[in-house]
Amino acid sequence: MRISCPCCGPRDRREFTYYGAADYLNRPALDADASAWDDYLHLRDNPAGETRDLWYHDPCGTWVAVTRDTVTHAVIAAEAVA
Amino acid sequence: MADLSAREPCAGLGLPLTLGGCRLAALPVERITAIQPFPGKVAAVETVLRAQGLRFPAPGHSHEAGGARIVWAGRETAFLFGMAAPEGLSAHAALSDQSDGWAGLRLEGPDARAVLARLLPIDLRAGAFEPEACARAPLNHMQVLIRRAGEAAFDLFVYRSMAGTAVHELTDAMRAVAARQAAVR
Amino acid sequence: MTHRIPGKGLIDRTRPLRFSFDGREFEGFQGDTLASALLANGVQLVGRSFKYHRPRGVLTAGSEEPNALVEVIEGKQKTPNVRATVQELYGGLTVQSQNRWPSLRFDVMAVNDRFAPFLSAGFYYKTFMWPRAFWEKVYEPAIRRAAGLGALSGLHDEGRYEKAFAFCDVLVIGAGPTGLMAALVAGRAGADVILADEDARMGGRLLSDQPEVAGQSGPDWAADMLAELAAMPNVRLMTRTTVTGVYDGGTFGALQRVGLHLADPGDLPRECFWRIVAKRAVLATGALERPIAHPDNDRPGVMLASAVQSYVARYGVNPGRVVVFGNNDSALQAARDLTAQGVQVAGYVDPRADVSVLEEFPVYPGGQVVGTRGRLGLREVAVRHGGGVSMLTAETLALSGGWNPSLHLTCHLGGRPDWDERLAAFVPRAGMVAGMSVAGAARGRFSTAACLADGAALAAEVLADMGIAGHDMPLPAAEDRSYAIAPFWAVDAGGRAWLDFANDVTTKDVQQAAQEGFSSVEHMKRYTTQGMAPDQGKSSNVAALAVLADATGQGISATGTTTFRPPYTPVSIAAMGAGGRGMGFAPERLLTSDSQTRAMGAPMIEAGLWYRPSYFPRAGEATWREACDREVSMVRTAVGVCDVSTLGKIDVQGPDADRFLDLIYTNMMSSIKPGRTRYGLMLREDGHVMDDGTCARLGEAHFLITTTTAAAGPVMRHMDFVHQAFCGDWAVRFTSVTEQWAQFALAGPKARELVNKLLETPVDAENFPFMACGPARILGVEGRLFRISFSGEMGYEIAVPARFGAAVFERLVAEAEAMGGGAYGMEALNVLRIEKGFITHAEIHGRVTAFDIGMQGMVSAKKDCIGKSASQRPGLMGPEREQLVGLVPVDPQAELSAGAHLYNENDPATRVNNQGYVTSAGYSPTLQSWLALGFLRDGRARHGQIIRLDDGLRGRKVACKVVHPVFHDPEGGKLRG
Amino acid sequence: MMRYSGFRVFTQGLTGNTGWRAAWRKPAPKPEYDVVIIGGGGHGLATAWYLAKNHGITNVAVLEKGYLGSGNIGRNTTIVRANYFLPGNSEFYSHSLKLWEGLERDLNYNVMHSQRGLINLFHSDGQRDAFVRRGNAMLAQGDDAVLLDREGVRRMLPYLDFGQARFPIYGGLYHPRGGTARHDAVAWGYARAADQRGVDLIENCEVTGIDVENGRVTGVQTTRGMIRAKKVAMVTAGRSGQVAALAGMRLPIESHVLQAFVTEGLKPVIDHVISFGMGHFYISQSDKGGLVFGGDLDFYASYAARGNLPMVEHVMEAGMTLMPMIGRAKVLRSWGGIMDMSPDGSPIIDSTGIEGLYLNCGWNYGGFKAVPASGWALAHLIATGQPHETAARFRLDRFATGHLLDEEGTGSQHNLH
Repeated sequence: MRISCPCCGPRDRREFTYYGAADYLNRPALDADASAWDDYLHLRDNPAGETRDLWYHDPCGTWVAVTRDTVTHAVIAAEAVA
Repeated sequence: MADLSAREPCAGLGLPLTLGGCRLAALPVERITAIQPFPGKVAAVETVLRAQGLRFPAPGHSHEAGGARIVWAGRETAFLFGMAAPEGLSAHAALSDQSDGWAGLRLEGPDARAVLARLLPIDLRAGAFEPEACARAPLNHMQVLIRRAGEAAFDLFVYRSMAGTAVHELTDAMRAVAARQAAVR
Repeated sequence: MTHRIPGKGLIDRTRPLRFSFDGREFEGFQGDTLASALLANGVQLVGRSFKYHRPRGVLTAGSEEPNALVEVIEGKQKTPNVRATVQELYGGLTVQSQNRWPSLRFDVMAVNDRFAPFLSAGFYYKTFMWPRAFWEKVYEPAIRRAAGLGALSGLHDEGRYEKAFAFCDVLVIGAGPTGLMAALVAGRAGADVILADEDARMGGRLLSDQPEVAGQSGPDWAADMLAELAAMPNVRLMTRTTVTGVYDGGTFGALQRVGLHLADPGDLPRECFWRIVAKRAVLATGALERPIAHPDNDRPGVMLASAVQSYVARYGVNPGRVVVFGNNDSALQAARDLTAQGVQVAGYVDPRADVSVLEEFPVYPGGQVVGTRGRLGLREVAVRHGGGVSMLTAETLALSGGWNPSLHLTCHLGGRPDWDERLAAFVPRAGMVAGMSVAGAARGRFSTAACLADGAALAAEVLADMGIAGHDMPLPAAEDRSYAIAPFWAVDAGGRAWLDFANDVTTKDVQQAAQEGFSSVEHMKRYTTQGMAPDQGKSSNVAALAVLADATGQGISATGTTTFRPPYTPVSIAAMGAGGRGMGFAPERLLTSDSQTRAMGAPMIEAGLWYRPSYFPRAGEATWREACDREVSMVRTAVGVCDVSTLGKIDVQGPDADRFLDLIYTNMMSSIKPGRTRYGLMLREDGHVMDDGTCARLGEAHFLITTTTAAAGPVMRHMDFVHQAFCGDWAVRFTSVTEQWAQFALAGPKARELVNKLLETPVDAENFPFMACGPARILGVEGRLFRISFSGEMGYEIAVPARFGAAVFERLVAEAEAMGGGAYGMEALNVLRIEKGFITHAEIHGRVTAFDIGMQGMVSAKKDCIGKSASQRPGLMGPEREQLVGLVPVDPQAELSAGAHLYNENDPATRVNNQGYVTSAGYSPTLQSWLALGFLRDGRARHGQIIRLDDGLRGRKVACKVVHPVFHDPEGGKLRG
Repeated sequence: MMRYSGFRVFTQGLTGNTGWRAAWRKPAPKPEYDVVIIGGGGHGLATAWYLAKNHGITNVAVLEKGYLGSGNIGRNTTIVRANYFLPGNSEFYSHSLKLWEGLERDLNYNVMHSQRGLINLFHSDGQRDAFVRRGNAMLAQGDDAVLLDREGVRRMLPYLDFGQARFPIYGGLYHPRGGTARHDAVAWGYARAADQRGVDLIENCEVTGIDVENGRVTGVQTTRGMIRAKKVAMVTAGRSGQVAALAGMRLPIESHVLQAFVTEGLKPVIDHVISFGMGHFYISQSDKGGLVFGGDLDFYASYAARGNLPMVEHVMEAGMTLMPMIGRAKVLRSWGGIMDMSPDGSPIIDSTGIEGLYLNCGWNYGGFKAVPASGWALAHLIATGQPHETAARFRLDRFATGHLLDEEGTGSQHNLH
């Protein structure tokens, strides 16, 4: 599997650390209710198909949001989180 | 108070070393400063650097001027080699001294690319990695900063503590590539 | 070499090579495979079958070989399950047969064949159940001994192996007529091309069938094309290279046999495992011929027709009299070609009634082979035809049940092929692998002309796709015969007819599986084991599912096929794991003090990737404990020196650095004054403790934080995430400076005296108090000084640029020793911190919260931080939680051990009674007692109670008093002094 | 009903093996069942068997979208063990191992459960302490554990690299009752046994909808028509999220691929199950002679039952550093299973907010050994409405409440395992 790092271009999967669904970008406020935090931390759509998830390119330190297909492993898009 | 003796990162590792069509040597220790511009400050950093004939490098690029080189070294980071950080830079960027954190190695010769292909998962073909191109990548299980320093010359920077392993793995790959070249001849 | 046709073949008859098989010496030639050399010496029996131990010979001339698996011997080392059809001959090659005892000709396990009726498909699921204890003791060992093929030597594999990466525009897989044309077209257009072929010599069937191409012989034409390709700088030819797997994103795994064909490979690796990244791939892997199931079709001497052609034309082997049994035009052509090469074809048998009889050999239209004879090698073939059954004398029976396109790689990403009725074979569907084009016989275009044309055409398509201008290339003329086939899978004539030679699966087994309801193709495979042997069913899958389809009444298309998975041919663990053996598994990180530490005799232990000293032995010390006790006492009474450079150091700068640190730490960092240091706790977002360390404010907008050794990488990644995901616009930058600074802890009542020996400007308790930090000139070098301690004694840490680390350590140790102190190692460090109740990852093991370790007060109420919300879940607080406590044995000399569990004094050691566990233990020379840290249910409320430490694994029970986790100097007077 | 025995194999052999009957019927679905189990894998089939055997509930259908046992029951590394240490896991896996020990007689099917012993190696003092803690928990649970020092390991496994290995072997935790079983046979054995009690096993029947009326489940829609049911259990690890979504539920699950490998057949060389402590690698040798081994997740959400090279290579490198004698064994086949990864690495067996709808999921990479106890506990929950005592902590709401079962201590968030 190859993912395009926004800094470094296409790189092998071995250069990345995975952190799961892009849900982790939407951090609730401290005072949000417990279910919002449960949603954020635990509950997932977990689609069989297109998903957006988070990858860290260890060599350069960029967090990347990757749009890809969980069935075909096709990588559709990759963009820096910030 | 007596001054302390300094130890080079590759001291005692048996360099330089030539095997087949490849030579591995330690690079001289130089001043290295990590420059990390603050948000929105790249232009200001550029202005300071321009006075030295340098630019802040785009990802994968490096520039050379006078005795100094500035090498892209990661997200929003460049390493300035061979000179002190210019006056005025610290207002726009985080600066940190990295001179002692890295072991620099030069691998050169006609087989250099074949040797690196044993260890790095990136495309180092001449067209894909032109002179002065640089990259952060794994060298087997280590992180490395690699820069193409010439037609068939590559500079590699690994964490100082791993210099021994890096030299060992490069040497192993050099030996195997040399054996293949010998078998072809 | 009695079975060689004079002058024939591509072997080099000027270079004879001696080799041995089962102790017998033979001679072959350079260019032979082991199989061709054995056949040329009249050796037909080369192995025994997996289950019934039936005698077996060479079936194929390629890597799909199911029978001819042997052990290659190299001194005491050996390689099992080597395909004789792939192993190239070299001088001194030593080989033995496998899976037989005592000898290949007489194998006592062949008795299994007599019991075959009781060993039918799945028999083992129905028996061996009684008595229960017999399974592990009697049945299973017997089954294991009988099963298996070759044997490993049991010795470490110390051979050289290698891995490598390659990148190209076009990867052409297979260098037969299709692949050669594709590579030529792409190469001439200037594309970066890799042409990989599993054979030692490129050319594919051009070398075996030897059709005329462009007026030249097949091998000559191939040689010319290869010469042209070899001269192109943009083309890389990889012989002996099998593309074994297709992975995502245009990545291919390929195994190159580098030194396996050489008597002395020297520094060459045995094998190299390539990771090839290609923009586009052309699959030109040709097709594999398949046998026909008929009674006793597994006898040595029974071969694929194409294999017979290979052995004759490429290797000059004389197969003796040959009967050809086929159901397709390629079989008939094989009989004609063999005849033309001077081989005596004793009969051509074809179940098709309308097959041509006007041939130079006897033809049996509508005929079938119904049996064979010959104990260890073929003697006679029984042919049933219109006139009855004839016995034909023959040494070789050539089978051709048709051709299966080699489409395995197209299925590696989950694609399913289509059944082609006309070819009676599966063919690839378009788009099974993105970026891969399938050409030639691999997609069912079988004539040489069609292959050449297809290779050129698809290469042109690929170039056009990539925007590379191609050149028109005239197609060389070649044979363009049609291919007709009448599906025919198994002869119905009683007796056992083999489908899967390698796993001994017969048509009856498949039929029985269907009868027992294992009628899905996956069930049939798993129940009969068809297709699960070393050849992965390359020669048997299609026929087996045809027999299954017949038994279930479903068509082949509806039955479907099992899944092809990587690798295409087996790959050694050593090749894919190259570099991992011994020290190569992970990098070694060495401290700047490493040389001196080792010179002092310190045993080194692994701490993550680092090596750290365990202890520094001195003369007269017999055990590590003596050294450790002395080092602890040294710190408590004088001064000790310890290299702590392995701790992660992250430089954090910027106007927003303080509020960023407030976000990642539980406690407030923005209120630290410049020149001061604060202990900090980080949580994961799930509310558990991630790491701890110190945060030093070096300037208004400049911090230096430390992490534990193990967490340095994860903490950096975490900080990058928090910054980029939640506050990317904040003006904060951080970078690791772990390697920049060599850092040493000086601890003990004489620490200040020691540090002042190195400082240009001495410090005292007032100008540099507890938790102070700042720049310092150390022996003439710009360094940093911190007043922190992990031992509970007065402590300083000094940091110098790493190049001076060795010198500073040497000086520190010398000075400390002069003061009655010295270096201390990890063992003493551990005891010191236990005495002081300081935690490490033994305590913050991932399941503990700030509440558990008594640091809930460090979670600032004034601000948010990562993990704060989740840490407030009800299950993470309250008296049922296990909380950090200290444990002191009632008998101070009673040994305590980490990993032990805690129970109320008189409770039996059962799960429901469990009260907690011990995380760290050590002997404190300071307190003259064993001490431990642990977690105890509601522990903070139970100080003073007696609890039983129970280490059942070690048979240890010790009564302990529960105490506050800080054993030594609880007021911290020494620390601050 | 045909009982299997050595005698039966003998008499069938004498008569040409023509008398074997189908291992299970292939019935058409009835319009209504007391219990419908979605998922004909190991857990679903075991649930059906224990519903019938323990609770006398036989008006049960198991609906399988493909062929029985087509999921992870047939694509794992076959390891059976009871070496957990967190209360909640400990008693569950202990119960499971006891069920394994009687499974052949229970099912009249030889699943080849082989208690050859499992050894977890450790490579540092810290790892040793963690394994000692685990071993003591195993003893406290009434299971078996033995602490081996380096020499003890060497005596049992002399072929490991005790020389210049990057991470030397300090010792091992030996679990004599740990071992392996023939994975497919487990599915087939449960299927045959359940079928003989009257359970309908319906293959090629995909559930496309879950019918809920007034907060109560009433049946399922399938590719073979509507089926009414009083109770429905979702036992579809690997596809849990998709099936639960049919009932409007969102689960704390991410699906990941885990690869495994088998080599060509070899004469006996590894007699135990061995697990490396400094990288992801565990290995045993099958009765057929193949070395069966695996490693860690590929580490990305996936529903493709296949993986990529980085983890393949890591596993092989770990094998080479631990036991370089296997270097010349050749990997024959690799495959991937889709793992239901829960945030804390432990499973879920629970009721849902919908009456009559039950959930069994989140088996992470440990579902195979759990099959008997999982089926037992879920059958108990369906039949009695109460969680079985060994599975009482496998609650769906534990992430929200913080009553976590994070055996590895890597975090109760996704992707930290």
